[in-house]
Amino acid sequence: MDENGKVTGEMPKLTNDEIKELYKKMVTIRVYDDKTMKIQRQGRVGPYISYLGQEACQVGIAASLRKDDWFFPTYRDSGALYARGMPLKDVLLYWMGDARGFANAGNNFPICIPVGTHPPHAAGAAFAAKIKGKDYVSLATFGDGATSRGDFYEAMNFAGVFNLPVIFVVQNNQWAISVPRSRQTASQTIAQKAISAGIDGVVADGNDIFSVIKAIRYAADKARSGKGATVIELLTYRLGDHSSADDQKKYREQAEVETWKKKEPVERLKKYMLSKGLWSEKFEQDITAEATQAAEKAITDAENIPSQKLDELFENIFSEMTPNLKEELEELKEAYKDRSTESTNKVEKIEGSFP
Amino acid sequence: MDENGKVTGEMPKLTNDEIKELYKKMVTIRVYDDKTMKIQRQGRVGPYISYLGQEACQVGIAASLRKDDWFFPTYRDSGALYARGMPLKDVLLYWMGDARGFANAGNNFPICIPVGTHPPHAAGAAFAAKIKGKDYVSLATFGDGATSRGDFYEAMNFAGVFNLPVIFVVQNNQWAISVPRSRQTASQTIAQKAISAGIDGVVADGNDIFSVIKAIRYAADKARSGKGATVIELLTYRLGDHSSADDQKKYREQAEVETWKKKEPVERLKKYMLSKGLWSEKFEQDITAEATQAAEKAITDAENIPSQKLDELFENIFSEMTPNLKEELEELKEAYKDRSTESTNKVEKIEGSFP
Amino acid sequence: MHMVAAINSALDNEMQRDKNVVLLGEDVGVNGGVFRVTDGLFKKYGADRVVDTPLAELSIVGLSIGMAAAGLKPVAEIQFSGFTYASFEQLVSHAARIRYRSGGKFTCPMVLRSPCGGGIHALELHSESNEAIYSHMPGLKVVIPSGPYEAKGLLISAIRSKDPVLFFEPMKLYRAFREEVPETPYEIPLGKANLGKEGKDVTIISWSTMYHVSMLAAKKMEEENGVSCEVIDLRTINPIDTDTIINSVKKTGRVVIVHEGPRNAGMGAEISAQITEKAMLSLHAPPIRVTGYDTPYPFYKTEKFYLPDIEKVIIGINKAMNF
Amino acid sequence: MHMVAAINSALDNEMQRDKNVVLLGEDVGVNGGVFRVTDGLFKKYGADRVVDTPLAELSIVGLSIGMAAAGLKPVAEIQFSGFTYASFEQLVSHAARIRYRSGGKFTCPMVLRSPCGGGIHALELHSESNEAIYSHMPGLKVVIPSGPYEAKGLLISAIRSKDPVLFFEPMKLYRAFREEVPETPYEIPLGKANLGKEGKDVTIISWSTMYHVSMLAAKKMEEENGVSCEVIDLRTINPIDTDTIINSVKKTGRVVIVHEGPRNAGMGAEISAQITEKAMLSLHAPPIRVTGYDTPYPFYKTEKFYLPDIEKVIIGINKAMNF
Ligand SMILES: Cc1ncc(C[n+]2csc(CCOP(=O)(O)OP(=O)(O)O)c2C)c(N)n1
Ligand SMILES: Cc1ncc(C[n+]2csc(CCOP(=O)(O)OP(=O)(O)O)c2C)c(N)n1
Ligand SMILES: [Mg+2]
Ligand SMILES: [Mg+2]
Repeated sequence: MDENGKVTGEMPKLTNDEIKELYKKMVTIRVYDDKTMKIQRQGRVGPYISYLGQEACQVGIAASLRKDDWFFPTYRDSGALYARGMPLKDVLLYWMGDARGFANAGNNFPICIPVGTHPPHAAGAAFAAKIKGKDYVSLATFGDGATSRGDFYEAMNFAGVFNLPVIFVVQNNQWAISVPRSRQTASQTIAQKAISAGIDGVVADGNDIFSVIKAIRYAADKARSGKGATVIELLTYRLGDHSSADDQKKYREQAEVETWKKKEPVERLKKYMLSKGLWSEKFEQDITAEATQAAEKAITDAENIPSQKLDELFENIFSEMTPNLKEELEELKEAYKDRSTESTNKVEKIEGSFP
Repeated sequence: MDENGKVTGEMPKLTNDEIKELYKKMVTIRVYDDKTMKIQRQGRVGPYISYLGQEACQVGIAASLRKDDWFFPTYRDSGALYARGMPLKDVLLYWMGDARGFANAGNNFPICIPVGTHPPHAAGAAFAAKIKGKDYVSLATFGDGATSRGDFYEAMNFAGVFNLPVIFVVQNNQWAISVPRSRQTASQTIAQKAISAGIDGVVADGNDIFSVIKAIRYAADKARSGKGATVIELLTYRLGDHSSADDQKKYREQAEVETWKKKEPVERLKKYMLSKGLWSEKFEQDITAEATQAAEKAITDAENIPSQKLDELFENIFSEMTPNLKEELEELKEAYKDRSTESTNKVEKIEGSFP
Repeated sequence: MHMVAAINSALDNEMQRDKNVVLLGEDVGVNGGVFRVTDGLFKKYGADRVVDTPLAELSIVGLSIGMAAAGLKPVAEIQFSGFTYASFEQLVSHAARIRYRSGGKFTCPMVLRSPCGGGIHALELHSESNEAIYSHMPGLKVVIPSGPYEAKGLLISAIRSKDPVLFFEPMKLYRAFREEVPETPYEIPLGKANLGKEGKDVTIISWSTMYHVSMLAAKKMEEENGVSCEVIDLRTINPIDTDTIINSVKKTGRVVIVHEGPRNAGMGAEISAQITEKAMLSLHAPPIRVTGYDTPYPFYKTEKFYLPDIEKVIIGINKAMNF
Repeated sequence: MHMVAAINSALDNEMQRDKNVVLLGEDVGVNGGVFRVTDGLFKKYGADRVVDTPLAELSIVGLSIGMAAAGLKPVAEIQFSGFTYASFEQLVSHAARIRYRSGGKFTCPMVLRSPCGGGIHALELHSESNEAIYSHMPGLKVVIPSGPYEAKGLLISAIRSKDPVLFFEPMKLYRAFREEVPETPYEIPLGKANLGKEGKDVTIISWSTMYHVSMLAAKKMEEENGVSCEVIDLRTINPIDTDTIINSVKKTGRVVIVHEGPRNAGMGAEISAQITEKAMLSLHAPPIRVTGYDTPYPFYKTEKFYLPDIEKVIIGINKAMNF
């Protein structure tokens, strides 16, 4: 699909309803992202990381996996988590600094914060599938920056040696905070890094959901049929700041941003659908309204969940609380005997540190 | 050069005297290795790691570098250190558990013990050359096993991005202790891993010293002229046990060892020289005798160096002894007030641990 | 059996019992481990359950985390504890936290086995005692047995535990002596110290190889000086068995702590601090630390100076007695 | 200046003075660092001396080691101290040991700067206080300033030091307050604590953000309860300034140690152990530890429970006073 939504290659097998559903998901997660950014600016969410411009990656990945497949996301993949079925409320909890966000996450691992450290986990879950004779696949997604970390190469290498049913998806959004792709590696493509592990590397247009789906389906089918691992490089672009603490104007030309805006994935799919008679104002309004309503409810729900007691600080560290933790809990209770022992769901404003 | 010493490709520029000198070095380091193995078995050296079968790599690398180039060796590169001009006595000190072995090592970094952790150091020294405008190159050597470590990929990637004058030499001796090359990575060659960093990868016959020298010279010239980094895979074979604590019969077919014995590098160069009239019994006897004599003297010297005082335990930790170290030193002196405060140069026999 | 055989027996028992138990590491398969700890298991359980990995410690742990989350019980081996540093981030940022950060949904029931400790004239980084750093980083259990019988029972408990456990094996003890060890499985609970020897005058707290050094020093002090020493083998380094320690100290009023790792912010400091906090009024002398020094573990020519030995422990006991 | 400006000024001074000083790290160049600590330096000194690196902490340290050995003075930045774990092996197996293992021939005069500490509602792993593990592993100096003036003087000393120095910068203090800071270079020696406030009844030992919490608690106790508190800012965590601590404790006889990092085998344990060893007879109460708990640094909704605060320090002081 080119910038105008015109199909240029072979289409993946998708019914019209499925295409509409994909579009709906992309619009929905964009609404979610937008809402979260808004309440972040109001101080109702802490640091947040938007995936604006990467919706085709997010939805395309999720739509190409089975529910029992394992997904290992980064901080930039909230959209994929929604598309995988995780409620906005739960993901919001994570961004609200609440450790309960992933307590019912299905086979979605909690967001990986240290960049690039989770490809080995995905390989491990894939190894488990192989040893247990299950046919799920395991997929980790991460950015172009993450591909400079040794963990990534090691995980690819293990995947190659053990022929693991794992997919490494690089969302190459051209920037790692202020470091451009050209400075991240001298390799021509990121996909070619797969050669170092003797596995397949594929480049796809990450702003074209059909291209994304084709690539992931290819890799998932391959993995499921025992033919091993794939690296998929999705070419995309981060349209917003790196995070709510970043200012992208400091390090990149705005002209570049403008160029990429023209290639952005939601508009592109819309153009395609328009050309096929699958899109209407009414459809757009309906799905936007539905998403907005759902978002508002989820935000309210997240903000109104029961607070956390101070005890919870010591839970889920080990399977049972150890003696020193019990002692520390008693100490903490004493320190809070005249104060509220519950967390608030308000994010207190903290001055300073970030510029 | 094939197994029979017949030249098959283009020769590197070498005079007959230079070729004889190379041969002499190879024989000499083989004598050194052999002597060290012998005294190791007599309990006069601790764990030792032989390079038997890899002499062409060892000498070829050293012979292609300048003295002011930086060399980052592993535990298997004692031979290269000798060929770089480090006295056997000093290297023996290292294997005798004496921290003074590298105190006068020129630009030879101490042997790297944690496998594969030193490619970044070589890249760093190369970065220093670049920043300071010097024209030395930096060369790290390591085994096939080391190429599975993230450090290696990261170092290659930095070398690519910053176009560093560094050479990564993989002595692919087919085994990492008991793990065969085929199990180490699914990539067809190790050299192709360089593609992941957008740098050059080269494969050479590591048992043919001419092939080694051509490869290293190519990479060194390239690096010195600002054209960046190279990965060189030298195909070779470890003929002996992994270390003095290993038993290679446990994990590999002896037929394989026999096949490789036929390709071993010293004999091969001898055959070449014979065909060119550069070798004679007398020459062989002379250089062997010279090496044997030198080895015996070096061993005596190493065994007779002044012992270490207990103070030395606390020296060279920081540029100045910190208060807690001073205190600990006093404590130690008290504990040794009725005992000898000097190390012995005998290796006490320790029972047990290793099988 | 010696300790190598006891550990092998524990692995064998558990692999038999639970088909999710999978071993992985460098040279653990065909070669049976460089110390032969996994000897015979590759043949018995096959390449899918005794996995020879590429040389990459980060990933040995990293994959184990994914395997554990997905329902296996990985028992990973890092060839020497000095090479666990490569997997430090995986251990402390992931293995130790996944239960907390997923609100209890994902767990990491893995065991990391690794030979530790000095005294065998090994190369650099082959003699590390780094239990303190892993005990300081929350979320990891740390165990070090001091003999074959203990090793088997503790390892079986570690494998059955739902938490990530670092199981360090003192190399010097691998073949140092034999004990009666049942072929059948049994558990020794984690978190409980062993009272190796009762005594009245002074408590010596130690573990690993140093437990044996402490026992020898204790016997000598008893025979030659009539000082009655109580000797505790800590066995689990995190969480420590504070009750056993405090009970003993309340009785003796004097303490010597003996360990191989560096002193500064080591486990000896923690034990000393806890004793003062909980039993200061029982103390007749400050807790004395006899430990490795704040230097890298030295080259082997000087390792005898570095390691606590009977003489140093006796000096420590005398300091405690004559304060 | 606030602390960000003071650190920037130290870097600027030293880069001016010594052309071998080179900065490297993620986003330190064009972006001036995610906290803007290196703002303007890229423009002033160019891409060869302010190096934006690929995203790889292991190599940021690994290359620095090679650069330092080859005569440069690398000042590396790791974006948050929770990401130094990726470079743990490079730090402890190489940076910390190269001087020893080369008999003094090669050295590693590098500085690793990294923001540390909590209290700013950050994401996971962005609030770590891990000074204890780096102090336990021999061969690294560890410094944490508590204010702008200190930060500049200590950083200049760190850069001029011949040893590897980990320089942790408490994020919460980056822009929390300003101090008079000279534009010109000056040194504050490593290894010397700062007596922040004299007092007679109890010694409070702390550093980083907790120094300020301790000062507030001290003032409150003095005003409301007439307890005279002496407050020490440790500043250098390895090696610690034992003399200053012991002198103070001999005077007051009571101690509270306050730090953010986890308690178990933390620096508080070390300080407590040393105090008991060296001044037990002066003690009227056991040294009290007020610290972070032995849990991962929590998600931010509950971080207020985790962190030592004025109330907790006061409880600690009262424990020491009323023992
Ligand atoms: C190990 C580690 N180092 C640094 C950071 C700080 N950091 C967060 S995101 C980021 C850039 C990541 O870039 P990329 O991998 O391309 O992913 P993107 O954010 O562009 O999606 C950095 C440096 C981190 N979270 N983890
Ligand atoms: C990080 C690390 N892991 C494990 C070891 C133990 N070990 C020493 S050599 C070796 C095999 C290395 O194989 P390779 O890199 O091929 O080099 P070779 O020994 O064959 O020359 C292993 C596993 C080590 N020294 N360092
Ligand atoms: Mg990116
Ligand atoms: Mg090899």
